[in-house]
Amino acid sequence: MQTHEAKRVEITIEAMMQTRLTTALERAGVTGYTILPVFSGSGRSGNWTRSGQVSRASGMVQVICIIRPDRLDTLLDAALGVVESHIGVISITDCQALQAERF
Amino acid sequence: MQTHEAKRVEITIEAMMQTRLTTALERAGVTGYTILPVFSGSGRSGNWTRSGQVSRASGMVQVICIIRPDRLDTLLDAALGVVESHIGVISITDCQALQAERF
Amino acid sequence: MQTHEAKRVEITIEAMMQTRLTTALERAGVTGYTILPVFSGSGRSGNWTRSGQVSRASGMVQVICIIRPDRLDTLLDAALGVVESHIGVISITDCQALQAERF
Amino acid sequence: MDQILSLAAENLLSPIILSFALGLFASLSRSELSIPEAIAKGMSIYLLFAIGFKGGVSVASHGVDGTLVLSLLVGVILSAGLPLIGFALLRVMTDLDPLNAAAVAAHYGSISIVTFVAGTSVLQSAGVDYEGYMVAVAAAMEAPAILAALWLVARSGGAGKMDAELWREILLNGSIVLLVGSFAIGWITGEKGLAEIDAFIVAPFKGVLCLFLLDMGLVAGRGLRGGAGLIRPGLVAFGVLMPLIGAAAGLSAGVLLGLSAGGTALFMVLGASASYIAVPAAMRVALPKANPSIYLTMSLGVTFPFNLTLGIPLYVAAARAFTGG
Amino acid sequence: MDQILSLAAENLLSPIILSFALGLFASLSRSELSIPEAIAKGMSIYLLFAIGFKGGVSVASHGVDGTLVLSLLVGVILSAGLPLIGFALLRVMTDLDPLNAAAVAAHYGSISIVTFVAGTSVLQSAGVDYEGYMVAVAAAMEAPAILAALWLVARSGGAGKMDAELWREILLNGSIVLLVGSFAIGWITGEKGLAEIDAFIVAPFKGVLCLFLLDMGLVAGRGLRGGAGLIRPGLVAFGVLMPLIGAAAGLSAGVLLGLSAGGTALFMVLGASASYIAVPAAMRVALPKANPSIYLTMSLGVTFPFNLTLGIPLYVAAARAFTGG
Amino acid sequence: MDQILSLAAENLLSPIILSFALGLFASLSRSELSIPEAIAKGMSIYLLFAIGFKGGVSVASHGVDGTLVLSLLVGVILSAGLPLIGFALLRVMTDLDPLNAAAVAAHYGSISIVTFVAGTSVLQSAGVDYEGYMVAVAAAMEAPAILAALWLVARSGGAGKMDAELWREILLNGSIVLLVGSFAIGWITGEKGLAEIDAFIVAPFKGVLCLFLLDMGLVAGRGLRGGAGLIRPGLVAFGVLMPLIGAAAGLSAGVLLGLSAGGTALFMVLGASASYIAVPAAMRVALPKANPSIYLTMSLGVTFPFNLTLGIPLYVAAARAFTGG
Ligand SMILES: Nc1ncnc2c1ncn2[C@@H]1O[C@H](COP(=O)(O)O)[C@@H](O)[C@H]1O
Ligand SMILES: Nc1ncnc2c1ncn2[C@@H]1O[C@H](COP(=O)(O)O)[C@@H](O)[C@H]1O
Ligand SMILES: Nc1ncnc2c1ncn2[C@@H]1O[C@H](COP(=O)(O)O)[C@@H](O)[C@H]1O
Ligand code: NA
Ligand code: NA
Ligand code: NA
Repeated sequence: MQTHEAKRVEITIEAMMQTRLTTALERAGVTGYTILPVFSGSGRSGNWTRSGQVSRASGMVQVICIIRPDRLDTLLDAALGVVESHIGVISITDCQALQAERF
Repeated sequence: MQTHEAKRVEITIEAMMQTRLTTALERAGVTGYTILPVFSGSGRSGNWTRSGQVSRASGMVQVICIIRPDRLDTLLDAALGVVESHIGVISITDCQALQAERF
Repeated sequence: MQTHEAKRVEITIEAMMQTRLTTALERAGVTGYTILPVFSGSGRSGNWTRSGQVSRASGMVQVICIIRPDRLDTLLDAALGVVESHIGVISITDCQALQAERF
Repeated sequence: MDQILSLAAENLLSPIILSFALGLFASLSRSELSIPEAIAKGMSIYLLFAIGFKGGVSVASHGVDGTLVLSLLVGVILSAGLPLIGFALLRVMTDLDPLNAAAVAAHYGSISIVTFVAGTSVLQSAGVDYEGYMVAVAAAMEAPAILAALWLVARSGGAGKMDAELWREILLNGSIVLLVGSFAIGWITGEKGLAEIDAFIVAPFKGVLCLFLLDMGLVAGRGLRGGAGLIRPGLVAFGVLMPLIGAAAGLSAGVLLGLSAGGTALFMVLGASASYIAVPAAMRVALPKANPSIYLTMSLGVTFPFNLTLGIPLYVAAARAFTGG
Repeated sequence: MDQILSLAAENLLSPIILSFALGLFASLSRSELSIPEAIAKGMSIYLLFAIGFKGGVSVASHGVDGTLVLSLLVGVILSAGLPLIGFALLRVMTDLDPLNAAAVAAHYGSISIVTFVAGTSVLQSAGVDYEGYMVAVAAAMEAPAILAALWLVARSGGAGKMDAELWREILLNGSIVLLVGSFAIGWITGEKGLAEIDAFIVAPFKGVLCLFLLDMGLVAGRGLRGGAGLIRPGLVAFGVLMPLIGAAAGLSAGVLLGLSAGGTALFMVLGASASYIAVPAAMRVALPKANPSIYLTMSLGVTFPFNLTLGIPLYVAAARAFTGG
Repeated sequence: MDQILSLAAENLLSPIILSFALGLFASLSRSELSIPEAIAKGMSIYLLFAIGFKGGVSVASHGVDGTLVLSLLVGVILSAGLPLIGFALLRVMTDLDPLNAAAVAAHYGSISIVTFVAGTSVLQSAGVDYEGYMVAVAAAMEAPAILAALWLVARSGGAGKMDAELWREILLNGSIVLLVGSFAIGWITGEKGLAEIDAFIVAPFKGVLCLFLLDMGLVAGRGLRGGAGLIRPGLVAFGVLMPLIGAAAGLSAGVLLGLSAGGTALFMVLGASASYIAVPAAMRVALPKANPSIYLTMSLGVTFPFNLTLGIPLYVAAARAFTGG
């Protein structure tokens, strides 16, 4: 099976910042991402859960990008610009991707 | 802590194709998988979000399989058979798993 | 871009055990985690889906922790104590994290 | 003519249409107003259950004769036949390739249940009765169009993926099962059953419909923002012309079958409306290479608003004129 | 006898039962019809709030005497006692090991609130009154069965995991808190409070119950598809016999306590019904090695439909016969 | 005085308040009772749509004059002005730094729509009329407070992040669009529109409000459990004093504008209430370094319960006394 080196970037960020992040990613040339709902979490700023919430003030989403290794730095720069002053976590994993033409 | 080499396969696929994919995986001998809801995404075919949607036509799910490395190719063959003509992304990560008897 | 070696631990565990797991993690000094909803799954104990469910008896959640490599064993000990007699899957991936001060 | 205009004006200023307009405005102006997926699905389940149940009760009260069976049959023929006309028109009026033309055409043979519901609500406001079994006709018209489209693709040298699994998915799709099932329950339990639950399915119905149309406006607006670039003038023209053709076919059907003014109007609505739930989902499986932005924008962004605002009053007026109802 | 049969027939053809049947049919035929988890939970919150509130209002109107306290006590005894009978029967009638037998038995000591709600709805249709505090009895019967089952396991040499956390979860589980809480609110605010919100909690109640039972049919059918292989004839026999035993115990309780025909019928329903929300969840924590497919299929796939269709009319008829109500 | 006390007592024992108390109890005792996010959002959409629509219909019936425009203007001034007072008080009464003080102050200039709704429901029970356009005033008061807070931060040498995107988010936030939109729909369609959907938006309104307040109790209790440590006596005092100041400002506004007793009471409620949806969300974007636990606990855990239980009856009594209504 033909696979390709890639990076899996997982950005957990406040729901309020989602559009700002994806706009920044698109500007940085990221061609695709997937957004997972997050149910609850805990960190230095305390616990939160979406259960029963109406306001978007507390709550996060997880943005996942599979990208070519050479585009990593551009993506991280764009992401950090948005995330830096906000709470959130960014992790990067080496992975293999199928169908290189898709990303 | 005793850990075991394993592969984490993450298949992001159209919600409509979920049953076809899991059926194919089960036929290929995959013993377990976990399906995450996906809230929204963007790719070459545009943006989508599940917000307010009734139809299953647009929307994806994420199927995650932790498997033994030697079963990877069988799994990928099965998955590709379903995904190939459809939009979606497959990534494979090396990981360590606990409790080898469970997968 | 300055990145730091880290571990991404992904624990898929029964929804009923979520609080017990997070309490154990917090006792073990884990400073942050993120919990994703899981929609459905399949394993040795059969299929399940949250669709239409009222009871929490069947259904899982996914707890994700990004931690420093040297804290891995403490975390796994704590997690295993809770997961062992229950159904569930634990996987560990090497990753890079930004903003080391955050975890 | 006056009557049409006043009906159209009244329709345009009803809470239902204005709620749709509000949703459209909110998403076109990129407000973050949104309705959770679960709530949208819950409302659609409610509407299907209520409209099916009430149809069944109406059949229980008025009895049925052979017209029911004939109507179902004619509905199936319409659903399978309209895509052929639609396909031919699309090939002439637009530059869609056969695959995308077939996919779009399938939507116009099939039906939109919320357009149907909006139609019943206009009839009710106007005090016009209709045959309760029209909801069964609606259910019968969901699927045949899909098969017609796959046949069109095969004929053009392409190949849709039609397997046993897809057959089952199409015939037992959620809205068909719920609509036919609640129709059966209404039929079995009749007026007595209705009396038990009418405070739930009758009185609040229009209010729920308003919120559902608010959601549809939001979704349609989002689709328009994304798909507007694809929708050339030829497609827009098709999106207005094709419902008129479907309505004409429905009118002929209603008149031939000897239906009431209301029943005929609903046949027109079914002919005119374009699917946005069942068919798009089936197309993703059977014709994955067809572009969903095109068919979804056509169905939800062009034809649905047209039918909702101008189409329905026109169809009701025409049905009354031709049946003398 | 005639009365029982006609009540049973009427019950079988009510929108409520038919909605359950529709859900069952849809999932057994693998239709993709589904109700979102959030909507299912929302409906269950609505039903608990409404039934609790109405019970409280009824107590406020009719006053209470010592029977309330005695009824609660008897409920607790029934809940703790029935699992012992169930366990013994299961060990004789089936080849379940002690662990699984105890887990299944726990479900039959505890109660199913939706079966209770269906019972009240049958009583209401039949014009039979009942003591409002029966909802408090229902709440009191949720938990004791769990402790009985853990005791059975310990006695058989196994060990359930019972910690302080689990105690709190069981005693403060969502449905108990909501049921008892809304009961208290109803009691405090009385008829005046009810007048403010009856358009929400009284009139649409049966309709919501229909959709909820549709969902339960879907979930039960899915469970049956997955767990059917595990449910041998002995288990099915138990699933029908045990509710009759529970109902007999409830009948004795009602007669001894001098309850009305309706109250006695509801005591029978509580005795006969098997938990499918609180107990399965507690079992996953306390007895993780017990097989959930067995107890969930028994409770939701066998006993719930039995009670819903045949059991309730039978219990109502028996309660009337024995209390002369 | 007697009148105030009896109104307060009646208010405290209404299903609405008791539902909130139940939610608070459940989460403080760590019951796992929870309401799904989608259901909470669905209820809030329902409440906004209903209150907006009814306001619009009332304007359609009673007509408007210049007071509407003046009221909007005064509302904007109140919303922008109250944060300045709040900020000064916080700097004196508490040890919050300028950033957090500005963030908290913003919440008190803006409004809480559910407090407003609870206010209308108390007025309705007391048979007091109010100007329908007060919902438009509520919408107008949502945003200005945010700008005032950002100005306060800038003045203190800090810098909020205010970009075009945030402007759009604030002005077109979901609740403003829904409230103003349904107000417009109600105005356009008038009594006739209301007649079509009143079984949905009028009759069940209070019942939905009960469940929504149950949810708010759950969320507030959770917040209190997490944020209690941060809320020192000074902050609690502010959380009770500031609504009284806001109410006094609202009272002056109502009297100056010559509003009815009901309208004046609602102006007081708006002045007194603190935002917990729109402003917290905007603060996360504009002032990410401000601590959300502080402002959320203040708004939802201190001021909301105060207004709900004691504040509203007090404001209604004061408004009646001062307007002679
Ligand atoms: N180490 C971590 N691993 C996974 N998720 C985390 C971690 N730290 C923080 N998070 C997530 O990020 C949110 C904000 O984190 P914090 O800024 O530390 O409060 C938390 O509520 C979690 O959802
Ligand atoms: N590079 C990527 N990383 C993560 N998700 C992706 C990526 N590309 C596509 N996707 C997901 O797959 C869906 C379909 O992709 P596409 O076929 O490119 O439109 C998108 O809407 C995303 O949810
Ligand atoms: N190999 C696997 N990969 C991913 N998820 C799994 C795997 N095995 C089990 N799971 C998840 O864990 C749940 C319980 O597994 P089991 O105990 O094998 O029934 C399943 O329903 C899945 O959600
Ligand atoms: Na059509
Ligand atoms: Na029982
Ligand atoms: Na205010």
